[in-house]
Amino acid sequence: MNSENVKLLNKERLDDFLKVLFRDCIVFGPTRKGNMLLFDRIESIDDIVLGRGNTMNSVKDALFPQKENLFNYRHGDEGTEIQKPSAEEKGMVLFGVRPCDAQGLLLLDKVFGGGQKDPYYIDKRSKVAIIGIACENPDPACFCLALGGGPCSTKGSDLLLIDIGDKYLVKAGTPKGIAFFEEKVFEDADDEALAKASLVEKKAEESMNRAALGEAGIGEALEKRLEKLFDDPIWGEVTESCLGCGVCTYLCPTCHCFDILDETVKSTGERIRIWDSCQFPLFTRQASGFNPRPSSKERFRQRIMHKFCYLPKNENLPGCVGCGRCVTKCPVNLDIREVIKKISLREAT
Amino acid sequence: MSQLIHEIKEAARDFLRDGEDRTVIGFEQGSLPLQSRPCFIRKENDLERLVWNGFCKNNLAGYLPKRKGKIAIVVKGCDSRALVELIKENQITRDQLVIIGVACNGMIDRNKIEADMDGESIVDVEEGEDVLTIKGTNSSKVFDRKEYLYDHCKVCTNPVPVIHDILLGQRDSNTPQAPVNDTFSDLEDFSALDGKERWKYFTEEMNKCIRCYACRNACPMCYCPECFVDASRPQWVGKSTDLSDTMIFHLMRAFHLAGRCVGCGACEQACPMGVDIRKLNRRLQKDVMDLFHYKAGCNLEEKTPLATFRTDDSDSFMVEP
Amino acid sequence: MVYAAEETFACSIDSVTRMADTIRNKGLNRVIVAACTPRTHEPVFQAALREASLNPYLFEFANIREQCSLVHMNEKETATEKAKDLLCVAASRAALLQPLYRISYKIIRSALVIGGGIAGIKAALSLADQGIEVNLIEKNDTLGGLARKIPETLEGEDVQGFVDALIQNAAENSLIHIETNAEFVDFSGYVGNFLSVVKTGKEGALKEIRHGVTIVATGAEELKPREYLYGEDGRVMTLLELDEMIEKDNNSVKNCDAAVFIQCVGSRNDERPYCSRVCCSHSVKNALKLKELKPEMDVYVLYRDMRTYGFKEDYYKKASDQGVIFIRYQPEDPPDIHAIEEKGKSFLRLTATEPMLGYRLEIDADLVCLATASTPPAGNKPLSQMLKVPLNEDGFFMEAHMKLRPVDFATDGIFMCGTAHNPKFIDESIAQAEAAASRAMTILAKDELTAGGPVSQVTTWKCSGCGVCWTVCPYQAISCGEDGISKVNEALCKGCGVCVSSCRSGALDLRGVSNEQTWSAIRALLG
Amino acid sequence: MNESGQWKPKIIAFLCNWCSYAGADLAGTSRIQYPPNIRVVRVPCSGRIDPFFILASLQNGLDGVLVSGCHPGECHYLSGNYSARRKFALLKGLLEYVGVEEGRVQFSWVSASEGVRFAKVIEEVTSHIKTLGPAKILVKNIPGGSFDVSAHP
Repeated sequence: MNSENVKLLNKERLDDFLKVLFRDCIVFGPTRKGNMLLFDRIESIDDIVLGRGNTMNSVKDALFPQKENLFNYRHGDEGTEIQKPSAEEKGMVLFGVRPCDAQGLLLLDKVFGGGQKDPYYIDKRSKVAIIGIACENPDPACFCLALGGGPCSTKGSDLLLIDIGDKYLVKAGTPKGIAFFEEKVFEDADDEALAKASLVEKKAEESMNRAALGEAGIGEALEKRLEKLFDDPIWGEVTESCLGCGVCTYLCPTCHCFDILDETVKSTGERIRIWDSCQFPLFTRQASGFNPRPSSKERFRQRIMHKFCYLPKNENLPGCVGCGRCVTKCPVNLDIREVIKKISLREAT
Repeated sequence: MSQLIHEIKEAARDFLRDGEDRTVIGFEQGSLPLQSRPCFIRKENDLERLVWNGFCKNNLAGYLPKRKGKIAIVVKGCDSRALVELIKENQITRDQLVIIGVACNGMIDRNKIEADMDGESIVDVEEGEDVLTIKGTNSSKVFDRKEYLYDHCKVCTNPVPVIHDILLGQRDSNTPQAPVNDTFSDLEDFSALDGKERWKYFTEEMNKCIRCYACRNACPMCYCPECFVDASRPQWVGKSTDLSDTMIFHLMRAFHLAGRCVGCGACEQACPMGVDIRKLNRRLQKDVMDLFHYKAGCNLEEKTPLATFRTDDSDSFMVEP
Repeated sequence: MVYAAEETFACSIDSVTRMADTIRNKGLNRVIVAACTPRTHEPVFQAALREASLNPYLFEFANIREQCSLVHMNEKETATEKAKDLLCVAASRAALLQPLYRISYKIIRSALVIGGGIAGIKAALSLADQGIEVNLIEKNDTLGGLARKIPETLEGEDVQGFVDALIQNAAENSLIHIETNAEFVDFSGYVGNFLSVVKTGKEGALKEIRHGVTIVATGAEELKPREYLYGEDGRVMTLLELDEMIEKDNNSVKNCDAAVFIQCVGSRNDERPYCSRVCCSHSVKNALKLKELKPEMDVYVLYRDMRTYGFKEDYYKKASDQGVIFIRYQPEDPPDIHAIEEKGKSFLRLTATEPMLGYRLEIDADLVCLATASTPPAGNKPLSQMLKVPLNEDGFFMEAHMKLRPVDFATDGIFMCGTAHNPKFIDESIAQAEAAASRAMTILAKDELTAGGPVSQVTTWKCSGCGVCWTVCPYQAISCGEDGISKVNEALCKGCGVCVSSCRSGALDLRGVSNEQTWSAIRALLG
Repeated sequence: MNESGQWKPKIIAFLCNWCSYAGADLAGTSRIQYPPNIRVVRVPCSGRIDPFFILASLQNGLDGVLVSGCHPGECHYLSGNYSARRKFALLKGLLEYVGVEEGRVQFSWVSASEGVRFAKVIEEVTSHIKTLGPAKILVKNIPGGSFDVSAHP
């Protein structure tokens, strides 16, 4: 392992490092709101909460907020005036990001920064640094391994902190990450530390629950199978208990559908972008009143198809990172892992 | 417990054997500890999936509106009250239903338990009469069952189903068999606060809301073909997470449930953000009781209060110059 | 906004004509007038729209006189701000106005009268005299109702002769079709177009009757009491039974030495809180009859309050002049009655406390007459459910408004008269029958009625069939249609909009005062 | 606000056509003076008032809401006001419960013959809302609504 992209951070120096971040940047990270652990903007170091599992919401909220002002407008006698929101000058740090969430950003990058460039996302993305933290004890709902990630994966992170006791082993995943090593809070990593780190990784991976997914893999095979199963009765079977709410999509680190609307007061107003969900009937209802996805069956199928068939095809990344939020938070525990399992066991009819 | 599960399975079996086009709606073990979930059974050999435990929280009545065919449904006290209202509102007919009532000892609030696990994730649970033994990744803890019930279970006044074809489960002598009136003592402290403080509270709560509509979709009484919040021309409520819009969504939803809310807590269970939605419904339940002497879901004859009136209803809230 | 003009007297004929011309010439399709109140002047300006062959519902009124200039005389600036706002509201509503159309439909120029007592027959005759075909249905095998049991009125008019004449006229009138032994089994339709099904005759053949109006005249009955040995002792009878006795064998009456009337039997108590109105006069009438047959007979009336209305008071006086003794009793201390055998004599002993003196009185009588309550027939309840019209707490039919609509029901085209409404004297029943007939004529005089316009409408796919609108509608204008979805009967809907505000799923809306119009009216007041 | 920058409450009044609106007309023809802060919206019956009308009024920043109908037993539509009264009682309670100031939303019965009473009601409601100050609770603030005019001459 090449020493210039691996360092050590003594836990006593963590605050010094954070001070630096707070000095130069707007910091987002895991923090308590009531009895809830949220990933949100943080004003002071003391508000950061580590080692309490993953946050209720995903980190996408920081770069792709649920409600975003695109511009204000006014219809006057000389046509319409536009007022753009003033862009944030300061840099941004997302601290304490779980590897799964970090990996999720890679997909958002493709969606908002690929063929179609979204200025609002790109602007924030260009200013943001992702500092991840490894999962020492994953939740029973986690399945990141099945999606090419892992409790200590650096995918999508500029820096990744791995807790090895009194120190963090800090891996840099990108040049942006390496740049942080300029700060004198870091020390060089020794082999012992590296060994400890890989042990943490091993332990974490072993502790992961593989039962729910079983042998089912996520990849080309699933992609092909899904194409065949589009009209299969399985969709009706697996969605019978679905309530049709937006929990799964709104908490998902990769779901990125949105709606754009104007809110007007007399001749002035604002144009906003808000999250939308493929699970809502309005998502596809047409002006005529006709809805090509009239029920949960079609909507849920779209969600699965999009994640494991269309996105892999178009962006060659799945729309899932195995964070398990949709599994734990679904009001009826409709488990995406079990659905994938059922599909992979299903003989195409 | 196992005896009870057996009885539920037998009741369901008899029902399935009775004829064609029949569905049993009950609970099965979920994919995670502390989770049971709805299941739909049509074949006798699937009956083994049926479970009954302290995590059968969902209100299965929500699956009934406009459903065809014969249905056997497993209900707790609160679920049965929802059935009563749904039958009154023509969403399902009594003769479609075989109601397997289970006297309920309250359902356990997963979030409360998780909050007290110090971030340790839960791998297994053992449910006793009065205690729960929760195994975490590297330790195990014992919880007092009563302490960790859902708030709405703690104030439940009739855990025994009000209508049923079969009634199962132990009822410890002090659980009332028939509906009794609610004291709403849980509202006293909050109502005592002054308006500004109450507004502050609701502001904080509603700011958590992400407008995923899990509350609405989990609610057995929210069966409108189109919810007002999805309507256009006029679009009464904005769709963003703007505080005012969110507040009005919840206010209006609560109002639409006035005299209909059976207090099953499905909304709060479904909410991923832990918004205290019931605070609104509880108040309306109280007012409906105080003003119109009506408790939702208690009998099939009484008209729901906003579908009727009395000429001597109170005027006291009106301006008298 | 393509055209604005100022008029000094906007409602004057020439300016209205000018308005019509402008609408035509400029091809206007929405019109707003900012002036006085729509309550008086909307029709005037709507006429201008009609004149210009523009749908009259495309009109909006801003009331800046009664509700602005006249009430804020000394606040020019703020009053002007307000006037502007009121215009904004009008404009925002106008933009969303839709043309509304009233559909007209033929009415069936015939009536159904339910009940063949005096009120029913009288109403039938009155309608027939005006050329209306009438179906008169009676549940018993003869017409005449309760009046058949009343020989004459207090004033001494011959009731039987009168009823015979009525029945004969009805029977001879070619426009009146009488059905006796008839049972009312089904009812549907709306004003001008009802359909009733009646089971007729002994064999109970079903007969369909189509009619434009319905008159309820089901009458009342005399209560057969449980108290005072009634039914146990032959000497205890009701007023009507005494009438009959006096008519048929006055010898047994003449044999009596003492008779006692007890008032308010079964009335003005918890079970029947109402006063039966006629019984005081009836008792006085019979008391006088007894005195006439046998002046030396002791006649007593035990009463709570003597209510001999108006000039009937004269007969009360006459009775006391003739020695009829009126003794008051308190409801909490009613008279006792015992059948007594003494020294080979058998009589009824009544004991009562005279409240003013506090004395306990004993009266030995050979005849006791109970002035019992008039009660609604048991048939009222099922009938009211079939017709969907209300009964009051006492079980009599309830009018739409005691003062403003005394013989109407809330439901258009259904009227009532006689003792079906509450206990009355014959003359009152007759007056009410004539009233009901003339109210019915206000509909039957027309060839067609119009319906629709500003009424409720259902967006079927939004309706969940929860039924809240079926119950809140004051006119039963909304009912359960195919596959459980609500449907509005435009002929019955009055456009109050109660159903709209009660509909959670937004399936109902009110034409002319739509949700969207109100929403934009509110928005117009912004800023 | 008016030119002088001094706050004047704006109160929306939903009046039923047959009683309260007529009462308002009578107040007018009898030249009874009352505060000019109300903006009348005519509805057929107090029973037509959907709770949304009231919430929308508050959300759109109106300082007060008055709903007025026929006295009990005098409803032109027989029972419209009875059905309405139940809705109002619950809604008023709910709004005050979440923190909407008492008196921000008010209800009254005014008949066609009560011009004086109508004026009194308006007096009372207006003066009460003046003491409450401008509405804030439930008001929706749209940034575009406060479009920075100075920045864009």
